[in-house]
Amino acid sequence: MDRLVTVALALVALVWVGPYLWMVATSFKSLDELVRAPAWPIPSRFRLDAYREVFSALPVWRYTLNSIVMATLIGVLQAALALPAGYALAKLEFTGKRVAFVLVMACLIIPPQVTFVPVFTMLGPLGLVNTMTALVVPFAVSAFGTFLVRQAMLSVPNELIEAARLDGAGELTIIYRVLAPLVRPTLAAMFLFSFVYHYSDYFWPLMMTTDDHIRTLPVAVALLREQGTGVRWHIVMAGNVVLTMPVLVLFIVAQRRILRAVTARALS
Amino acid sequence: DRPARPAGEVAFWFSYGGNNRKVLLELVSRFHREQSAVRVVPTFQGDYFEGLVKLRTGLFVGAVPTITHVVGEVVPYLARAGVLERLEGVGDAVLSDLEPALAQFGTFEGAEDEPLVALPFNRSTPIAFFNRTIFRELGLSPPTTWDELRAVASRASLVGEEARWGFECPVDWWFWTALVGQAGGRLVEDGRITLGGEPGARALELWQAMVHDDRTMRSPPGRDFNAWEASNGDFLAGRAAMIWTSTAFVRYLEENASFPVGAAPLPGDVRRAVPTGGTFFVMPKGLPAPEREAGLAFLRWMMQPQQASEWARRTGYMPVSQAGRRELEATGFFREHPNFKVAVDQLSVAQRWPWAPELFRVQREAVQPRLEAAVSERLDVRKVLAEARLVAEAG
Amino acid sequence: MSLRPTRTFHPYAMLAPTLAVLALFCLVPLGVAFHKSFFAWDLLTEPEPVGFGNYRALLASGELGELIVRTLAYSVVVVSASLTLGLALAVALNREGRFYAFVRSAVFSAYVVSWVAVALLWLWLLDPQAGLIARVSKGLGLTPVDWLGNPRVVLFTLAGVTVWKITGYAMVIFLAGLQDVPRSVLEAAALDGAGPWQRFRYIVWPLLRPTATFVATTSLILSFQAFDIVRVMTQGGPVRSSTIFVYAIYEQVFVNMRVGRASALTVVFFVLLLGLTGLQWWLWRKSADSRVAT
Amino acid sequence: MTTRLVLEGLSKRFTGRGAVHTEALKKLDLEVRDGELLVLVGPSGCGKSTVLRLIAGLEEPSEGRVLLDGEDLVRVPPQARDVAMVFQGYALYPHLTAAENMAFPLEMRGVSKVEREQRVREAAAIVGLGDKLERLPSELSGGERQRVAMGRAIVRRPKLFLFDEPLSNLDAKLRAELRVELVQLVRRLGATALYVTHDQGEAMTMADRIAVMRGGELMQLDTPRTIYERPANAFVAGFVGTPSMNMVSVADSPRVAGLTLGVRRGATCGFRPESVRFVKDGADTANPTEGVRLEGRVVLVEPQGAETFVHVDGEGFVVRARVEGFGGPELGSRVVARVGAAELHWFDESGRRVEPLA
Amino acid sequence: MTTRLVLEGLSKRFTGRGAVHTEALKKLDLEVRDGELLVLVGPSGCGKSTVLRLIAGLEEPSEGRVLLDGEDLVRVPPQARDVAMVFQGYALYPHLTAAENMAFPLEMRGVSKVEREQRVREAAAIVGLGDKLERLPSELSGGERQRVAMGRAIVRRPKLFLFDEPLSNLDAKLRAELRVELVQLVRRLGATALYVTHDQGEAMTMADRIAVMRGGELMQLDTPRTIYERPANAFVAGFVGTPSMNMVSVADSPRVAGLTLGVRRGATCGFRPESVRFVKDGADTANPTEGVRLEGRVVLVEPQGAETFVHVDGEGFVVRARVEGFGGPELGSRVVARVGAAELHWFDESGRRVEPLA
Ligand SMILES: Nc1ncnc2c1ncn2[C@@H]1O[C@H](COP(=O)(O)OP(=O)(O)OP(=O)(O)O)[C@@H](O)[C@H]1O
Ligand SMILES: Nc1ncnc2c1ncn2[C@@H]1O[C@H](COP(=O)(O)OP(=O)(O)OP(=O)(O)O)[C@@H](O)[C@H]1O
Ligand SMILES: [Mg+2]
Ligand SMILES: [Mg+2]
Repeated sequence: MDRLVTVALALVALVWVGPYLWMVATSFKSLDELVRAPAWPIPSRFRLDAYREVFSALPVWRYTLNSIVMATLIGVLQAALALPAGYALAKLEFTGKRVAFVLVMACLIIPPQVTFVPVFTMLGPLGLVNTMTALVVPFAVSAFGTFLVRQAMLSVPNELIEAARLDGAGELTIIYRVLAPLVRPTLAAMFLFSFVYHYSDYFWPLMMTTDDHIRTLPVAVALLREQGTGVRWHIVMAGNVVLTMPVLVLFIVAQRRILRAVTARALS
Repeated sequence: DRPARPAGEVAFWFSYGGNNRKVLLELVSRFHREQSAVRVVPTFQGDYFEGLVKLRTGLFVGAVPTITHVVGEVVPYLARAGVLERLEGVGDAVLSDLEPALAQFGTFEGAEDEPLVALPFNRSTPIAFFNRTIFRELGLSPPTTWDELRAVASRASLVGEEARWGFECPVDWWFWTALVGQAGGRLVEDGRITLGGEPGARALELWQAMVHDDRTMRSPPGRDFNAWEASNGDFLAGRAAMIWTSTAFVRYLEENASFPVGAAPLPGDVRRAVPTGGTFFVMPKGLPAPEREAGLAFLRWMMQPQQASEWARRTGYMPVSQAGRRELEATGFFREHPNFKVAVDQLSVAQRWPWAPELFRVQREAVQPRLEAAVSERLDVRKVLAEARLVAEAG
Repeated sequence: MSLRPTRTFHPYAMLAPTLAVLALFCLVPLGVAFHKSFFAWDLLTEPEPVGFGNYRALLASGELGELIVRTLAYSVVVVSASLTLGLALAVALNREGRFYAFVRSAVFSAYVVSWVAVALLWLWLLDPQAGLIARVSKGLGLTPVDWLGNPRVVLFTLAGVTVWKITGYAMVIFLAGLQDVPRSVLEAAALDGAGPWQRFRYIVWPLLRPTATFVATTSLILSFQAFDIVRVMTQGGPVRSSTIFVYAIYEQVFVNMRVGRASALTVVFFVLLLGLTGLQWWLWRKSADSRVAT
Repeated sequence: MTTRLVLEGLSKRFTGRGAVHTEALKKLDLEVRDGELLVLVGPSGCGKSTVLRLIAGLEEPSEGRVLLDGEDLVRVPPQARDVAMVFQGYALYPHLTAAENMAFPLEMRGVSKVEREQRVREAAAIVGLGDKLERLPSELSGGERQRVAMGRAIVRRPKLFLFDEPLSNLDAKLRAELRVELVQLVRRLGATALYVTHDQGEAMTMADRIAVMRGGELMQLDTPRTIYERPANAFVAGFVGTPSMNMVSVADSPRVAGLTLGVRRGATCGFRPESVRFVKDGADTANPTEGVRLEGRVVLVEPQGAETFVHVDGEGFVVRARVEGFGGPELGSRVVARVGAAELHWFDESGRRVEPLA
Repeated sequence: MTTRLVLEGLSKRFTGRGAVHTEALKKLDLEVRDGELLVLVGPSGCGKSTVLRLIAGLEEPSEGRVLLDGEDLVRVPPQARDVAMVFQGYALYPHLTAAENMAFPLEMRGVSKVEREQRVREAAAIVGLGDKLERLPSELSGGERQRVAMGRAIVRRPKLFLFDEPLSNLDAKLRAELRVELVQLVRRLGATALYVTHDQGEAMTMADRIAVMRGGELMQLDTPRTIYERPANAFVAGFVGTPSMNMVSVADSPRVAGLTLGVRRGATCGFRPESVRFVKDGADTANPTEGVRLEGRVVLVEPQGAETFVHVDGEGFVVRARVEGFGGPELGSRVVARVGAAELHWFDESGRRVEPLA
């Protein structure tokens, strides 16, 4: 029985890891090899041509930096804003609390693809297109993150807040110096989800920028696909590897903490 | 208002990846080497659709490029909306040298009274590619009629372990239009959208017959570029003996095939006919005069024979400059690369699109979404087209 | 129990930035969409009022109904499969050991990787001729399925890829939920005569129900918002069989240049999702209320 | 510096769901004298925490005043009240070290870093936490945590200490130890303190004076000894002492099943377990009209070591008796026992104590 | 039906991180007699729970055997052992009502619905839970939860009951009440039971026999009285009784600061608080070579009602004394006290009890 489970789990691991290996293997092949014997996993010869092309075609480092700066800013802002909002929604009594909560939750279900036209028509006249502002500010608040922080705050004992008040702490001090460390696992989970999403977001950065200097890595990797020609899979996969590796490496390095953060009672 | 661009800067939005982008960027650098007054900043804006949305939103908020390129079908639409600048300023020398069938007035029927708003850039027609090895082994030559097409396709098909399609072609509006023309039909007749009438139906029936009766053509594998990629991929892998696709792929297919690639014009039915495709340069209306002039300077340069021929040589698109074409002939490029010449020769039977603002909607909303189902599920083609006509007329 | 704010305005000030951003980038756009849904507009020319024309057109063409059915089908498959699989994996992997940690990370890593990358990867893996899957199934003597070309299959193919991508999420949340099931309760059940399956069936599952509803709600939202995967893998085809909601909205704006119609779709989308999540929330609250700390 | 806290007519109503009012406090008057450790005791929900929270300013009173050294605190925000509170479970900041926890209130009041360190060191020395200052709360034992919480309270040198069941999370042994420490510390500081607990044993051992509350009202305020020996009413009598006082309600007849009462002086008669003395049946020569005589069967014997509790079932009611060491009757045996008249407590119908005639 | 549980040379090693072994149990031999309530007591981590878990089959022993009525249980899975366990915190199924909780073990054993209902009703009557059967555990008080847990255990009519600190989550008052109930219930059922606690007071009052454990080993197994009056070693002596026995280690000299010892009979001398008797200084006429004489200052007085604990600081060490009622010396006064020679416990260097000469 146990052995059966282990075998099944090994298979599961293969189903999840296999595609990555495949992606990496493909990126080392030649197109010719791909077209003729695509199923053979191991490249006949490890060719770096695809990578050479990727790195020569694109300022990869610059785009990666843009991506990381953007995703980090978004993550930090989301955490910074979710804390007071989550605190108010979880711990304070005031009129309109239910309404506020419902408003936040309603925004949880709206994807950017349906809001971008009005947003663009708002930001455009302000001259904000092509700025970090346009990439970051619309995502400065995460409805989901606010919800998670609220849930985490619910389990913080009121006494702690009262103790801090008696100790002379103001509300902002309480939020950022007392409560933030307490809900750190939730913040970490929230940051992770947000970072990963925005780091790899293609749509919004493409739509909100018309200038290369502010572009992000996924937009750049899209360049590797050919509009109106054939797809050269080895190059696309090399681009994919370049796009994916930073997050995967980050994840592998920090996976213990990340998994713990995510599993640390994300919900009430 | 949008911040003024630095003097002499031309913002150029494009939608290419891969090799085309490389060639384009190299052309731009050469432009910069040859002069210093105008500086072109080329920026990728996503695929054609995304690029077009960005142009539209850009127009809405007043953040537009100097130049962008758009697919042919939307030119009449944009022109009618009054958002495009006239481009006569590139000069008569350039205009008179343009390949007539590829320029705005040769591409669109009924555009003669309209202002000139589009200059051709990467223009193409569909052509046939065949696997010379297979054709030689089987003693086949490229078909010139629909009957020959079916015969060749069935000869070249293999079933069983090493299955091979005799013929493959994206079930796409573009190729359907080619078939309609070959069957003697026109999309718009006397200002009414007919979608070809009976010839339109026959075009679809040809595909249906090849897919379902002959089983020599692969059933449509997916929409848009997936279908295109699939047929290219099958061809390169030897799983399709002959495909129809754009001339733009000449270089890609030649370079990546492990067999000699042959190209041939499309066959005819009651007549020979092909549509043209690809994109045009356009310029938004209302730019400051210096920027407009700078943009025109770049366009003028791009239309010159040398650039036109280089672009054609390195990609497979057709040279838009007559002098450029003559240069390719003169230098023996076409002799060495006969496949590149097929499309150019085929221009003699190229059909003009109607100058109809609703053209792209007819394509995208009315026809295109119905083609695949009609073929793969063998629907009653007349009913399908009647339905499409209704949608097209509803607007 | 809630605390009294030290100043009455405090909670409002704390919520102000959040609500302002949400209002500006979510509620106002929704309002604009609602307004524009009564116009024909291509972003180029003046919007033209058409009353309920957009809605009528969507209904008349049968498009709306098909969209809803397709989107629901996709979501149901995605939510139920990722939930089941995530739960099974969580239960199987809820123990110490390098091997288990490895499998956990492997499964979760897919959630970390970008949608575009995943879509491209699977597009390649699922290629009917050249793809790994086709080769393997051929090798096993099975008839290869045209995963992305067959209109009857493609939606489920996309759902399958989505499941591959998000099961890690469900698994991780379930792992968190499992940690909240006290070990002593399971031991008590063992002593009470319950075998492993019975322990799961009668103890673990009922206790995980609120977690499951949470996962279901969030995955439902996630699956309703699926976009990149459609855009990259199928563009909604073949024969529109994989055109689901957000992609349809995108298509109206980007391909058909019909912002008004896209807005009408947006409104329907919002109402539909609001209804569905509202329903799930309600179920969650119900099950959460009946759940108790031991 | 002397500190004197006075509560005057303090009331607190909470409005709950559906506008249901809870009267948590009803016109409470109370005085805590300078340097006194006053323990507030009562069953759960009787309003003890509410008293502390009103004093700390965490809630606003519905009526009444809180006077600290004569100053009315009602308009003063919690931060500005010179009052420190130690919470149940201590409410330490889990991410800060012991030293940082203690420095926090000083930091919030803008005390300089140098002075902060100095005062934290002093406080640490007082509570005896020398070498553990760099540990996080999670790395400290229950007792050490309590010391940190105390340290955080005393570092501010407040006028008044408030304790809300600081020991109730701990196990019995640790609790007994820590309450000793706490009392000694409070005494050493000469501090004025109000200590809340629902454990009457804790109240007895720690308090200078005990205030027993019920349902938002003060039942009795006096020294532990008086509270124990002369409870003001049946509630206090039953609440204080463990095992609690035996209570027999004497409806009309002076004889209740196995119980014979002498002179009847109220509606309810109470006597403490230690007042019950077992007698050899034959040797029971005392005057039956004096005190209580009781016959029954031993149903439970609970040896504690130094003492044993014997439960005697006298037909329908059970009396708890206390004997020294392991002595006392056997389980199951029939016994006769006596309680002297002087050791009886009498209460009238409303539960009020009936004082013996002079 | 008689039940007899025998543990033979039971050992258990846990492998922790980095292959560090914990020897939780070391060759433990133990017998629980039919109908006996044996209480296992010892400090935290001494292996008490491990014993129960081995008996229940939740862990496998590293060595040794568990014999229930002569049958070796080692290969029998927990589901199949005829043993019921009540956990600390009860481990009730939070999503099932009281009735469903009690019916669960029957359902798992395929008992028919009709019979289930019948037996649950019986069990509910025994534990006294009549009208609360439809409530969820969260809607029950601590005491009621304990009754449900008991009901769930007895409904199966198991051979053996195991209790793992079932009362340790409750507050003192409720605990005292519930342990009475629990003992009476176990007696009424005539059940054989093994009860684990770390509270020696609980052990004393509940046990037929007490097994005191430390570090995985059995220290003493005997009746409460013997354990209290003749502890087998210094550990048991210190562990049992509250406040615990005063222990004075007499290195070489018979005089330790304020303490004067008579005849020295071991390395450590212990005496219980109740053995300490205060004497008027002048009136101290007893032979100084007998027992212990002690001088010091009263540093703490803890009145409990019926008794008072007095802490006397005799220069460097503190002795706890117990006096009846509120009597005894005042806080801060200097006192002299005596302990009779017969009341002294002596232990040798290894802590073993030194029996007085006959
Ligand atoms: N914020 C509040 N809203 C509504 N009712 C409250 C609130 N705080 C306390 N109460 C009610 O007031 C009464 C007294 O509560 P309080 O917390 O003072 O009791 P307590 O004596 O401290 O009890 P415990 O020993 O359980 O801590 C209770 O009935 C309680 O339910
Ligand atoms: N699963 C385990 N893995 C490793 N060590 C364990 C495990 N279970 C118990 N131990 C160790 O075995 C020893 C005995 O543990 P056990 O739980 O039996 O103690 P206990 O007497 O019940 O303590 P407590 O009163 O705290 O419940 C402890 O040192 C404990 O750390
Ligand atoms: Mg309280
Ligand atoms: Mg234990």
